[in-house]
Amino acid sequence: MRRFSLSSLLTESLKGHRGWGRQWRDPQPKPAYDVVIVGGGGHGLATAYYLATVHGITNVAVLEKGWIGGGNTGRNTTIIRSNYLYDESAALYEHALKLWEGLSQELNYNVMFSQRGVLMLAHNLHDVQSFKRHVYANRLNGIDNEWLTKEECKEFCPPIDISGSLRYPVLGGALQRRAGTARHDAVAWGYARGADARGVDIIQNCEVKGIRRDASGAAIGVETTRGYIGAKRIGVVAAGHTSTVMAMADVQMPLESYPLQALVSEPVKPVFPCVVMSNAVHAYISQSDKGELVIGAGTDQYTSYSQQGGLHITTHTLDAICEVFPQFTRMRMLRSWGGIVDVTPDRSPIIGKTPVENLFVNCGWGTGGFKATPGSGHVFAHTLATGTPHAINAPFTLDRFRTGRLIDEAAAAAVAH
Amino acid sequence: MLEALYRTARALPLGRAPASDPARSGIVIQPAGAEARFALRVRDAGASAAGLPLDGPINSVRGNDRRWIARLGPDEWLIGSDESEADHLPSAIAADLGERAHSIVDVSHRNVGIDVSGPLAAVALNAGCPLDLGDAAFPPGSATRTLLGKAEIVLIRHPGGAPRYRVECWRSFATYVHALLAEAAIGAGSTEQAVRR
Amino acid sequence: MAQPFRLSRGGRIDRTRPVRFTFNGRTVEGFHGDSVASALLANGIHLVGRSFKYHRPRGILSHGPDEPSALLSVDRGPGRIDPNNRASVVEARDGLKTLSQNHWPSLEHDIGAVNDLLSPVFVAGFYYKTFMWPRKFWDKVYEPFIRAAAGLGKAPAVADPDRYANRHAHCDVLVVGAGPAGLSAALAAARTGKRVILADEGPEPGGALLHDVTAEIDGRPAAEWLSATLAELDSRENVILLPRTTAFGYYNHNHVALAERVTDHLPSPGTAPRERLWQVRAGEVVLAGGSHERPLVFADNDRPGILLAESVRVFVNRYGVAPGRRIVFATSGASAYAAALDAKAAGLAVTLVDLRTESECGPELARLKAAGVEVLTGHTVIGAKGTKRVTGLIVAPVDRAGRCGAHRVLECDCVGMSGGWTPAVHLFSQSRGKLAYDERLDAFLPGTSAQAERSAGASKGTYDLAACLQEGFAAGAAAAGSDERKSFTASPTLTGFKPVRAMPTDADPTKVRAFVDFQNDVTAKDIKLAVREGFHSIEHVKRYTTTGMATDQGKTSNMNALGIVAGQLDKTLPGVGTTTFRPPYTPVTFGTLVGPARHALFDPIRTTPIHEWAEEHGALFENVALWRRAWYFPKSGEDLHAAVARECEAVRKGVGIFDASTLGKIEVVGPDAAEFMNRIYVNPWLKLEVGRCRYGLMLKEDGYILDDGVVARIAPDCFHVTTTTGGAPRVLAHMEDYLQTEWPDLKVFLTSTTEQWAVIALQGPKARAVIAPLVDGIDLSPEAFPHMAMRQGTICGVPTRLFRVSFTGELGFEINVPSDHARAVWEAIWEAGQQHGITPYGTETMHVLRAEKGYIIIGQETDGTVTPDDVGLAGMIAKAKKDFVGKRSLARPDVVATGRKQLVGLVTDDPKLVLDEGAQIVDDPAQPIPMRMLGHVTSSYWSPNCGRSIAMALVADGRALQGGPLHVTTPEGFARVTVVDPVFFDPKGERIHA
Amino acid sequence: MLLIACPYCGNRPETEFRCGGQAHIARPTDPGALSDEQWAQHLFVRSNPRGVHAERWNHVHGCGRWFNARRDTVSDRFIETYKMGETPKSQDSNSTLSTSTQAEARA
Repeated sequence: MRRFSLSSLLTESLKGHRGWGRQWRDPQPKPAYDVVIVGGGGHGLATAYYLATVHGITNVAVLEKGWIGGGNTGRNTTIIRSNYLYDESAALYEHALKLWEGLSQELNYNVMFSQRGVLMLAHNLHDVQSFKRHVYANRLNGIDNEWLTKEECKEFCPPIDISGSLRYPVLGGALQRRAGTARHDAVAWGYARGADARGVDIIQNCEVKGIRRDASGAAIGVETTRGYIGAKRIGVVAAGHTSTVMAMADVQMPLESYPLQALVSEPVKPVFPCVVMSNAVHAYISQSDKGELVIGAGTDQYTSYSQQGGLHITTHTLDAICEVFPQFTRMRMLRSWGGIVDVTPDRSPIIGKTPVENLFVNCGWGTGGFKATPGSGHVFAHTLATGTPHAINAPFTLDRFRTGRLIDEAAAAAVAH
Repeated sequence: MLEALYRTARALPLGRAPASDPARSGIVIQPAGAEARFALRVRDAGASAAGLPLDGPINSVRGNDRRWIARLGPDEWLIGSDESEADHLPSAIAADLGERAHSIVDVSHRNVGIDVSGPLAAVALNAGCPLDLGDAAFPPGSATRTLLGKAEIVLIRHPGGAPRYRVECWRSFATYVHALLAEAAIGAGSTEQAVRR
Repeated sequence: MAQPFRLSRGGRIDRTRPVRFTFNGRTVEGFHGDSVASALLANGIHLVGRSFKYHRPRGILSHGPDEPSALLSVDRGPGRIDPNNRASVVEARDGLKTLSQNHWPSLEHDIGAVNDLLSPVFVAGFYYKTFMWPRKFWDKVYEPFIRAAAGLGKAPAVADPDRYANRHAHCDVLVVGAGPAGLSAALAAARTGKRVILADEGPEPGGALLHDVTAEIDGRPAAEWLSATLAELDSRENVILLPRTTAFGYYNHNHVALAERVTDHLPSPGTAPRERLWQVRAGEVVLAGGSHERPLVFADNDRPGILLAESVRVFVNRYGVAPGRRIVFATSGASAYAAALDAKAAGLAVTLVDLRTESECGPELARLKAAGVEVLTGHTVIGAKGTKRVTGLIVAPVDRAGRCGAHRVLECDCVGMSGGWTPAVHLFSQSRGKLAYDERLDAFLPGTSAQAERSAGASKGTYDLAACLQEGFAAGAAAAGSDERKSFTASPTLTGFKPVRAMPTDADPTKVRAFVDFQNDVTAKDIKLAVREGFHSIEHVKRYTTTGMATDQGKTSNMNALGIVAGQLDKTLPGVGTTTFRPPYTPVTFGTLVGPARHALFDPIRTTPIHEWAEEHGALFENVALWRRAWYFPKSGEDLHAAVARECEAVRKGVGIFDASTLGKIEVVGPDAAEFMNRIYVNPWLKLEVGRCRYGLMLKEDGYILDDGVVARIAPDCFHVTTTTGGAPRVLAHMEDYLQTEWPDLKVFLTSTTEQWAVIALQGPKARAVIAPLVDGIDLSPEAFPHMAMRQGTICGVPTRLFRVSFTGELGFEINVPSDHARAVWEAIWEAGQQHGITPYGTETMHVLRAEKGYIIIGQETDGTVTPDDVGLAGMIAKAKKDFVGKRSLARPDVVATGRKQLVGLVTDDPKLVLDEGAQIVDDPAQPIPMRMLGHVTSSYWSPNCGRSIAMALVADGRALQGGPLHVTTPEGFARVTVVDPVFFDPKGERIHA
Repeated sequence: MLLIACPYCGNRPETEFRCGGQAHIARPTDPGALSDEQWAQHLFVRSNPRGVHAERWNHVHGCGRWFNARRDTVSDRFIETYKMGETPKSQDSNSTLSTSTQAEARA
């Protein structure tokens, strides 16, 4: 792997950049691998990377039906934070956040992780209580998260209107300073390059059409559009398509796939210093390095594989943004798009074994998977390598829906009086 | 004194505001006065009760301004009447329905009416209502529950040639619905100017 | 001299109506009908901006919405400043202030242009390879620098005074684009009598007919056909013609979004909305959005003065403006010849360079030569001269192998380039139609439709005028359900081009900076680098190089980029793929999308009939769901704490009045009502007597508490159900769902009566005394009207459902009266209560009083993960019932396991310390982080009646910890608390039965 | 915004409706008799097909009725809507991938 650095960049700039090789190979699939990962998004590529780097397992293929990073990895609003309420979630996302903090150096690929802070605005007394509950829980879990008065919110993020004239006035907010954003595509590419350099085959335009099982029922390989590929272990990391892939092994999942839309504005000079999330009005916003305001909200209400949702979702999202930031009505929406997010009944992921021997799954990240990418890959690699879950993903079993041990962050923030 | 108060002094949320044409575009918005209304639910309703037809198609209204019945669903009607009928109407309906399981609930104070009329009335309504209000899809005599912006309403198009609509919403949404209609009237007026250049 | 580049005649501008606006402070004069771009060009202004990355000088490339370079901030007055407007689509009008962007200190002298010198380093994706050391520098140094350099204009800083409108519309046929094909389609559809909407993005319908001044249709000038057609459309009641209206989004089921610009072009907007969103549901859609011209890719093709060839033609013919006096057209196709002919006819010096050989050309060659224009066929463009304005074009003959001959510099002040045409298939693609590559036209065309639409004209690759008219007519007729066809005769259009990805050159390829994406500064070299680095999918190339990601979304660049990638990979274009087009077609203001939904119209503000009274009596309010509720009633000088302490004491000692109208209410009626209640709630209902109340608890099917509330039995077949304020819609939906889908056999009907009944809660030992004189027909004595009973009678002559219930632990009544009488009754009670010291109280006091009694609040003690047993309410569950919603889930292993969090009371060692709600609880505050958390504080108040702070909490196995110490987080550290029973006041509950 | 044919009211915009997820999951008559596994299956496991999906919709801001629909989750095209208790007329199997386009359906 040609190392990236300022000096290599300068050297190449004198030679017309002719010396840069491929960032990852385009190999033909081998007949069999130790581990086959289905899905070439950030989570799948990270899994492969950590299989190679942490566990020394390099006879690995990542199968991607399109182009790597083309699913939710390249379609999200890139928010990264770890200030979750429950111990289980907090441990998982904090694990990821710690990995994010060194990721550019680890991968030798600038993923532009920007710790500009995520500020969650409280618009009613219930929000205040809920956010303080988070702040205290995070403190005892060693995760930074602090309560800001509305004046402090304004100081941290000057575009916020705290005048009290809003439909839902800002009462304060919870700020995680270590949280922020990253360049989503670079995460996929960086992991791909790192994994590839260690021998992992990244195979694009290769769609899995079936899962082959032996007489005992154990999974032994996958049928693909590029032929049969044997595997000692298979990890399904297919996000919105997980139900479809798992159905190939006759496993029905507690998942539903919904369209999730996001949009960006035209680029403008720096105007928005951090990430702001607002549950009460339901929208979130940040500004990319390029200058675009990046805006997202909730899913459409019906399941769909179309990567397209309704205009009313977009208009309601912008209603909310312009209510909190009335100066943005003259900004223009430049681009909108949709992803397909797989949602579990408790909106927390499933990471671990399945009823089928040798078949493992990492799914159900819903609307919040990007932030977990390094942590998710890291613990899933452990699970695939050892056959048992890492302590961090142990609670995120499929079995919890039977026992009732749900991890429901959203319910914990439920609004009602 | 108190008895008198009950009969005469319903404090309506929009007051007894006069008709207004905020954009001077021919769209007249007028909060309705105090009326009686009943939510009627009954399965296999039969042809009529208390003289009110129950066999009209779903999403239609029958009657006149003083007494109307809108079929909102297969087993659901919204009945409007002059306040003077409020006391005897439910019992008259119940008597006619006899043994059939039903529910008549007084919602006179839950609902607020706003009348919208004028040549561009439908244009104003379409600022918030996503339905096709054209003559073919929503002819005079139509009635349905729908949305106006972020509020649920019942929209009734009175029989007759001139475009006259009744918007019924819940009491606490009345301010919003009225304000949205006023805003819409301003926008609707300019539409036609733009179209006609 | 004003407007030195204005031609002496021609154009559709109104020379009798001059307009004046400013550009960077300099007054620019134009005419009514000018765009800002045409007016600038009329004044010889070509340098209008700096590029995104390299800060290169940029001019006007295009006349339309595909303009990537000429982006201006436009100032229409206070609060009406916005960035990134395309000069080509902003209509010139008096008083406008326009400013160029992305430079410092000035457009002419921009320090940022140093980036251009560093361009050998700043190649595609360079930032992924560096800025990583030292690690801390990213946030503090590199990223702020990158951000400051990026971005284009400045975001508006103050709230926008303009209003925006929304309109839902329905039609049988929506026609997008009012060029020849669209007009013809609208005409055909309109004549069937169907409802037609015709939308066009320009200020004037006509499309190419507005500048094709020599064309004839059916033997008369095209302009005549245009005005006749418009007159006919205008005269038809069934047609809505929308100029200045861009169809920007094609959504599911023929839901098409249009953005209409209503007032920006007017001198004064008045009260009319600035823009309007049209949400059109169309039976059929005809897409006739035309096509976009491709630039040629050669060194320094981005210099100001280099325009698209057709744009030169538009400026000359439609605006009467000469973009230069000596114009070189560079092309690989026929259409530029028409531009050259028109420029020549306008008296300008013209030369044309064609990459094609003589034999590859059509009749255009002879026509242009006959007009006396020098034509260099078989020539490539090596590069451009000039920096802030093109001064010459370097051309050379090129042979079939791509070898270049001797260079020749063609001096000029303007270049019109044409690399062929790309149909605007954006909306078709958004509709999820599948594109098909047409090799003959070198374009992706609409292929398989996914929705009820059809394309016509240039957007379908049909460029000939007569063919466009015919195709449009047929499409419009077919969309309207007619099979009528019409044939047109028209002057033939010069069409056909030879696809060229990058112009052949003999220069060192590492030195050539030939731009593909003008705004994002992506060169052919960048694209090749991306391909070398393994980015082979066009989506990867886009993301790595940012080509096609600028504000023009690749309208001018996509095909060139795709072609270069295909060339590098030796693949066909479809082999590389095309990108999926997403809304919007062109950028749309947030305001358009928001429409009127701002301020009070953002979300309805729901208020009760008592709201104005509360306002008049000084209440402060809190938002609860959509409601605004009185929070507390401070007297002068009181803060929240003092007011609530006073209100709390008043209720316990005398009487308090509280507006509980927001409670949800549902009338449950029918012979099976009791059975239905039995299935929905955990409690038993069959034996509840008429006139009695019961506190009910309902679960979701997963076993967690959904809602609670007091229910009264009005009649054997009628229940008056109450819900929480926020839970009302949820509970009604929950009940309806089960009723309709699981138990359709039950004869039960549900009606929301939340707003029929206003609820006046009168609480405190003197409550009975206050209402006694006002109530008729109800025996208020404790014997006749015990706690948890309901009676019907009148109060102040108003019919009431009078509940004897209490959420305070005191003697209390909840007086349900019809809403329109509520204020009068409230005021009568207020008057009658004066002698008893009646005190109004708000939600905060309500919370404190119920907490003193250990009553839970849904959403505060519960959070969607709490079972009845968790909050100590397992006793409410009817043991005899075999089933109710949620029952089965209560038997799941982890729901019956030990260690669940249970509701307890907490008292702090320091009685004055009020814990934070949400504070976490541990047994050992000295343990290392991460600590084992046992639970959290759900409610916490200063209790004036207990004379100390009190708190409720959910604590793991908390009921077993009674009397034991625990530690609770505080902003500074921890506070020691003791676990107690959560009933802090009147534990025996005697007062409630008074 | 989808256009949904309510079996009672005809074509109406999506905003008037609430989607209720997968259809034809009858509540067990005796939940107490089910194992934890079976109960979890009933509560949580969903087919989530890529293709034709039977789902519940409620015309909440219209006639208030719940009904069923068959919709292709790839094209979002509705194949059929039908009242509660009725059986669908369309016979495509649940696993069928995409169906004809709206344009073809119209032809």
